Amino acid sequence: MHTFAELIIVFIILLDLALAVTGGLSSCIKLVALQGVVAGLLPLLAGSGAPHPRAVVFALVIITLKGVVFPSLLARARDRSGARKDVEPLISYPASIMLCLGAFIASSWMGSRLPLPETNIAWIVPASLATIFTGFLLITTRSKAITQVLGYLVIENGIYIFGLALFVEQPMMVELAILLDVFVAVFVMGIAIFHISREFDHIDTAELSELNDWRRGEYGK
Amino acid sequence: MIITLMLLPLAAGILSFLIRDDNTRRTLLLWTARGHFLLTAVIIYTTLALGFVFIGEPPAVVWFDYDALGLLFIGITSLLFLGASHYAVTYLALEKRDPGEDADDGSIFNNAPEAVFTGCLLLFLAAMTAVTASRHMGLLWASVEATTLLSAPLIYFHRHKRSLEATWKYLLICSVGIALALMGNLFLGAAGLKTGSGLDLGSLLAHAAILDKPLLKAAFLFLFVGYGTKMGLSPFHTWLPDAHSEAPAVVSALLSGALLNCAFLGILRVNAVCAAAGLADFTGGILILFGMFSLITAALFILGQRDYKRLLAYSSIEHMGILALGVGLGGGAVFAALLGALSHSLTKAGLFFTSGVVLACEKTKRITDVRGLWRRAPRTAVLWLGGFFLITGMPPSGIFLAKFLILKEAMAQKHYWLAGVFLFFLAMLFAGMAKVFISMTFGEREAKPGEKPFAEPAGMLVPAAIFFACVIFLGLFMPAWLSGLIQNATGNI
Amino acid sequence: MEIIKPAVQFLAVMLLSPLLLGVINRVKAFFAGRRGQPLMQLYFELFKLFQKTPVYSRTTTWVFRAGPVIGVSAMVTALAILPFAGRPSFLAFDGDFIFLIYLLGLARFATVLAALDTGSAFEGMGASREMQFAVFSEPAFFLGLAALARATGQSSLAGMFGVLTGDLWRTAAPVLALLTASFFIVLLAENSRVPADDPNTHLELTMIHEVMVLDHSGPELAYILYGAALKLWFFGSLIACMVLPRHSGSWASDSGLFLLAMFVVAAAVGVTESVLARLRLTKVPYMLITAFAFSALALIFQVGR
Amino acid sequence: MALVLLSFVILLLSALLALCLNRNTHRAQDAGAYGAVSASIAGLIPAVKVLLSGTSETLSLPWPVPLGSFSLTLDPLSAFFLIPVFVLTGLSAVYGVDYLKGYSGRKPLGLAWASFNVLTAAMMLVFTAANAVLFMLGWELMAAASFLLVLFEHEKPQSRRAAFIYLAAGGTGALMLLAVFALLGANSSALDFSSFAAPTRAAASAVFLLALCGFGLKAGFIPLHVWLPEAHPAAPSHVSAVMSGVMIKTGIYGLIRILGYLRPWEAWWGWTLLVLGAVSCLVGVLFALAQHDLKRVLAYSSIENIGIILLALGLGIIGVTHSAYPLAALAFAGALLHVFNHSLFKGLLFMGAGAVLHGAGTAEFEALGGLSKRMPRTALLFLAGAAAACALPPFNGFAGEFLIYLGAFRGLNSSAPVALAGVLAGLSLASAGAVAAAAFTRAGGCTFLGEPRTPRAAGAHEAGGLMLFSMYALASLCLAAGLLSPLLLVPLSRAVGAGFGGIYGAGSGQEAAAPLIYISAGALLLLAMVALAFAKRRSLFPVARAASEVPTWDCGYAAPTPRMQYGASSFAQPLTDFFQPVLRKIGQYPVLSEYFPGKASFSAEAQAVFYNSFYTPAASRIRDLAYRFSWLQHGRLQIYIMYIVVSLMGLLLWKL
Repeated sequence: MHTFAELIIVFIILLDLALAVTGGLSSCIKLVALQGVVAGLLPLLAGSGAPHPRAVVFALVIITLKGVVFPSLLARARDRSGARKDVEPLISYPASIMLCLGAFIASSWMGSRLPLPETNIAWIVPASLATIFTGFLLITTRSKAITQVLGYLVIENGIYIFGLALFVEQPMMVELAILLDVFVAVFVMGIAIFHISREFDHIDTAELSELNDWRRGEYGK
Repeated sequence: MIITLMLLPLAAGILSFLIRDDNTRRTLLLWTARGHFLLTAVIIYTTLALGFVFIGEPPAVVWFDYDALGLLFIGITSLLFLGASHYAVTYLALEKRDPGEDADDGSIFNNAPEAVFTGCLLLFLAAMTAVTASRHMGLLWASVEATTLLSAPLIYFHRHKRSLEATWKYLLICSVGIALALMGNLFLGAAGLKTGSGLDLGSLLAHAAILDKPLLKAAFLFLFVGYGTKMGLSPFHTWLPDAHSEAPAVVSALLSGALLNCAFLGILRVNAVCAAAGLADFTGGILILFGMFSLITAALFILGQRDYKRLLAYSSIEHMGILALGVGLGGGAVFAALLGALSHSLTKAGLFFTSGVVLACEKTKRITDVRGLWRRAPRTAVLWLGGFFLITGMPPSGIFLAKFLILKEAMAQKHYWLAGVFLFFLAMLFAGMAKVFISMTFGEREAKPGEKPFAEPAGMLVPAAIFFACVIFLGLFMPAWLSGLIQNATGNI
Repeated sequence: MEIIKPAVQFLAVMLLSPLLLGVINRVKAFFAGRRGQPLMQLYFELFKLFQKTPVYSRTTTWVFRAGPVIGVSAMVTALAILPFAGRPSFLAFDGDFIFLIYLLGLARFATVLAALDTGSAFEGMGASREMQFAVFSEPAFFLGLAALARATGQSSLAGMFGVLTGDLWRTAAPVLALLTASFFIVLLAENSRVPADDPNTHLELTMIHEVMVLDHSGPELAYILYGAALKLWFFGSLIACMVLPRHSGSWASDSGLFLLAMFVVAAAVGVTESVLARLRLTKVPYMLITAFAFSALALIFQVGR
Repeated sequence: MALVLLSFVILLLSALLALCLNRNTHRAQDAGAYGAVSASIAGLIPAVKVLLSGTSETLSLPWPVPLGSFSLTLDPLSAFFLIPVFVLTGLSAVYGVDYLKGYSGRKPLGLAWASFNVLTAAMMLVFTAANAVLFMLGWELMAAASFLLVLFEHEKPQSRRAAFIYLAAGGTGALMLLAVFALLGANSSALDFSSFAAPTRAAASAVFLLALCGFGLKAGFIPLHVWLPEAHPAAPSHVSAVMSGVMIKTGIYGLIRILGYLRPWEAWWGWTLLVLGAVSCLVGVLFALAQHDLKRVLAYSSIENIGIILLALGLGIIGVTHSAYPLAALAFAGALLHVFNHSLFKGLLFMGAGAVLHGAGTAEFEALGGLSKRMPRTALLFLAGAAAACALPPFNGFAGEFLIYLGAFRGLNSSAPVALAGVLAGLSLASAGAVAAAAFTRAGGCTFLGEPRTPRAAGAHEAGGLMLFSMYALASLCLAAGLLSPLLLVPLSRAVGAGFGGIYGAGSGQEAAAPLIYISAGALLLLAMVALAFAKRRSLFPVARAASEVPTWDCGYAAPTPRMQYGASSFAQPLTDFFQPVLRKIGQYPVLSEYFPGKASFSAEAQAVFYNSFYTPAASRIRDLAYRFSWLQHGRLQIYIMYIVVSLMGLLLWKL
């Protein structure tokens, strides 16, 4: 069974790389959704033996949310905002790849420093960290507001992998609360994007830098 | 009882979305705040009277309960909200009368519906109550995230570009931070996996000794960065000036006075676990480092500041740095940090309230455009100046005592260089703020064409005055029960 | 303590001090090959002035009238403290010379204010210069006294001059010589003699002390002239005590010698005035700084010994 | 002690009352003034009692504040500093009633009186507090109250500037004091003075330097004086009198107190104090000579006098470290005596300046002149004060300096370093005295003497009765303290004993007694002589006619106009030119080229050298740095989040 799990891990990492190089906005959304679904499958395969029924329910909720609800929300936001079709990266794709790989290396090092007790899946920690950093990459190197939400979702996926692999026996309550928060977060962000697209003619966040304290050219004299 | 404390604002919040009439909604807001305060007072009183049950020994898994630390912070929050609600009522009435021509570029905008504002305000209170009450790191996390989401609409009350930008930054930066905090929680759980204590605070503290150290360290780092973002420690503070300057004064007051403390509480919780696990030096070093860094950042940015609300925001960053410094130093400085948290919340809230009146009077947030406040709005000017003296740690005030205690602790621990840097940047901050407040308060300004004399709204000034009075009183006479409470609270860190 | 001798000494000073100016003038006249005014000239002038009716400027106030009075009384007080022939007068105490210096300061203060009270350009000018020179002469004088105190190990004038004996001259000749020189320069400056100032020029622009008293007349002017004479005696006697270390037991012979020395000093002043030309105004501070240097040098030698 | 508390309470209540009566000017004035006066009287009694009996009183009440305890101590040292406080504040209050009348309606006089009384109360607290928190409370209250008073005429930009400089200096100093107390009380639970432990050598030196800077920023010796010449002229004159007369002495007091906990002393501390004092008294008085505003002259003269006090302290410490006891005792006694005397005559002088402002509407030398015809009493009193400030007998300024001189000369005969210190001290005293005489003759002359230079000056009127009363009182105190200085010796030795150690107290007593008695004898003789000469100036040889009045004999000018008289700039020019390297004054000198020169003008303006050429550049350097850093908050969200990622990465890589 674990081989499946580990295959999924590898798949997730590959998805990270794909996100780092994908140019199309819609394909980005699809990739994130796919990653969420795959991550949602993980707990079913993580536990030894037949999956716990509660875990099954939980996984279903996750998959529906991440695979269906969020993408549709984002897609709507994108269509409303009439954004151009590509993500407009601030750095070149090769550079993104390089950064992504660097993130993998760093996270595998950290993973080696942080041995997880009693988990039987290798690469959990590195994969989740790598995914988190990929999310950061999306946020920091893409200029659109939507891509930043996508990055946030990727970070969530990374955390999620880690969490689900660990707490199959945690009280449901907490996960649900967490999940609810994530959901509301994405929802609110969607609204925000909607407002942004209405206020500003497009959602390039370069517009969103009016508030600053930079006293440009007032020094060095 | 605690549950009621949380449910009361929750219910009121949901209700206020449904109420059509403004006045009834405002009354609801007022009475909810009063009720909440009353309940808090009762809880504090009873707990103090009965003594603290849950210090140290682990109870059965409880999700919501108050130890001394939580009590202190809920006390601050509730008191602050009481003042804020009274302020907000007058403020909303004022806003209704002249819907905003924008302070800076004069463009016309319209406010968010008042129902949304009031509702979010109340839900925000509920979330913060949950933060202070929760004994489970997961719940703590969830409620902190909730505060973020619920305060975002508040910041976007004035619907114009800049407030939207501020909201967006606040939302995204804080969410990212909170995501990291979640990761930290997971590490914490992983660290406690073999103890089976999950994320329950009590049992974590109980089994702290056998937690897995590297994972605990990682957990602390993630949680520190995550909640530190929310708390506004530099360099994670970037959202703070924008949000504080664009939000309505009452919201800025709540953010600065209550929300930052809630995030601080999160750090304190995990710090307690680490300390119990014998990692006090590790956490202390990090807290001191970022505390000083925040202080320095605040000093540098206050010197070049053009907007007085942003100035206040940076001063909040400074004080958060001081709190972190105090907790990092440990010993007597922890008491100082908590005292400082209390005094700072009251003072800063009062200052933000006053800043709202200044904005209403002068219709600008640019420091250079405000002159001779003394003439146009004497009471406001008095409060403005008094707030400056208090926030910069002029005795008598709790802030002064806090700074003094922290300095003494640093000297006692022979951190001479630390003390030196601390003093240098405090002096820099003092000078920078003094220049601003003097130039704003005193002097003369020729009246703008068609400017009518400004009637100072008492409802917006009285809360500030009362808060300042409380802070001064703290500096002159600290009631035994309060010092006892803070003393007990230091036991929870 | 006996009161007779100090009284006699004091009386002698009061009576004889105007004579010094006479001596100076006669010496100058001798060098210039003139007959010169009589020795007692100043006495005659004082007598005459006391009988004259004062004339006051409308600008002036009580300050103008008070100036000469305070000036002369400060000088008289100073001379009541100053030792005579190295013997104490009425008052002799530790640090008495500090009191004396400040009495001179008081006299200067009063005179300058009186000058400014007239609102005249010239007297203001004189007042300014007087103050300027004082700033340089006082430190020099003070430093000299400090060196003397270090040399003699005493801190009152009477004490200093009491132990200032011949063998001290033998051991510390350079120090004492330097001090004498320095005191002499200070004397010239303080008493507005050539080369610092010319008492009997009549071009107001060049005058310092004289120009300050242009508007004074009658008894006030008499007070001023008398005060100037007393001041000359003051500095003269310091120098006389310096160069006259011998102390035979008898009071009479000492006093006689001392008076003789006083007139020698006056003659020396006369000679200096006749052989030297008046310095440019801007050069006077440098002269005083020279005096300062002498005193400092003396002090350094003394500490070095 | 009860009386001290009583006067404390009176002050606070009257302040509150004055604030409440802000609307009604007269009531507010009465409330403030009566409160201040009665409080002064109530406070004087215990202070005098302590000084005469020599037994110190203490009071300790429970005060639930962390580190704090409400413990007051009134020992001879405190009492010696308190007496000028009470005398000067009481008289200033009386003076202020008349002085502030003109502002009624235009200014919130209630607030002014409230801050005045709070200032007094705060000074009392500073001088009696025996606990660090209490002390700092008093210290900062003092700063805040005087800050408000400096802003009394806040519509003037220069007074706002002054207030800012003052506030910044005060805040910085206060922080340093916090460090001082934190170091001294690092191991004590409550920061009572009694619990302070003498730190190790290095720490002691650190404490000394911090205390020197912290208290120095209040005492205002060079180079920490920048706020002083700005703030004193800005405040109302009776307040400037209090600030300059007693408030800046709190710095000296604090320094003495702290030195008490740092035994054994190091020689280099003494040298530091000595050099700083010498520089302050010389440079300060030179600046005083170059100023063009009466109150600025007085402010700089305060710097000079603080320098003299500091110099005496340094001399004393050097004496102690070289165990030259008579020197030390005399120097300490001189320092304290000068503290007392300076408060009297500087108060008088500032009140005189206030009377000039009040009567002529300006204190600019070039706009004044001839006031002694229009306000003769003020002129008399001011000139008396000026004589005292130049340390001329028979006034009180002389006694204190005399003791310092005497100490210096005692030092001459001991080891070389002590002798050097003595010479240095005496020399700077002498030079400063000479320049001070120039500065004050210039000030007095240009203000009161000669012809009025402007119609304003011509239309000046004499000060009101209450103002004159206060000035008369201070002037007579100056004279009395000069003539009866031996009587001050008992309290003085008590204070010295309390501040520096018993042997010095006793030593100063016996060392100074005889000379001081002679001094007063000399002073009396002088007065007798003056009286005699005055009486005899007519009747020595009776003259026929009465004196006649004519225009000034201006070497032939029939009617000299006011514009012909010597101006302030010209009076000071020879000296200020000589010291131009220090003064850096900006001036235009006329260049006469052709044979018949046309209009020529000369003006010289002293600038605040230290402020302009050190503090301002430093401040702008720091501001520039801050602006450079302001790039960090440039508004790009991506990079904000990058900060978070990078620091997280860094922490993980570093700490794991």
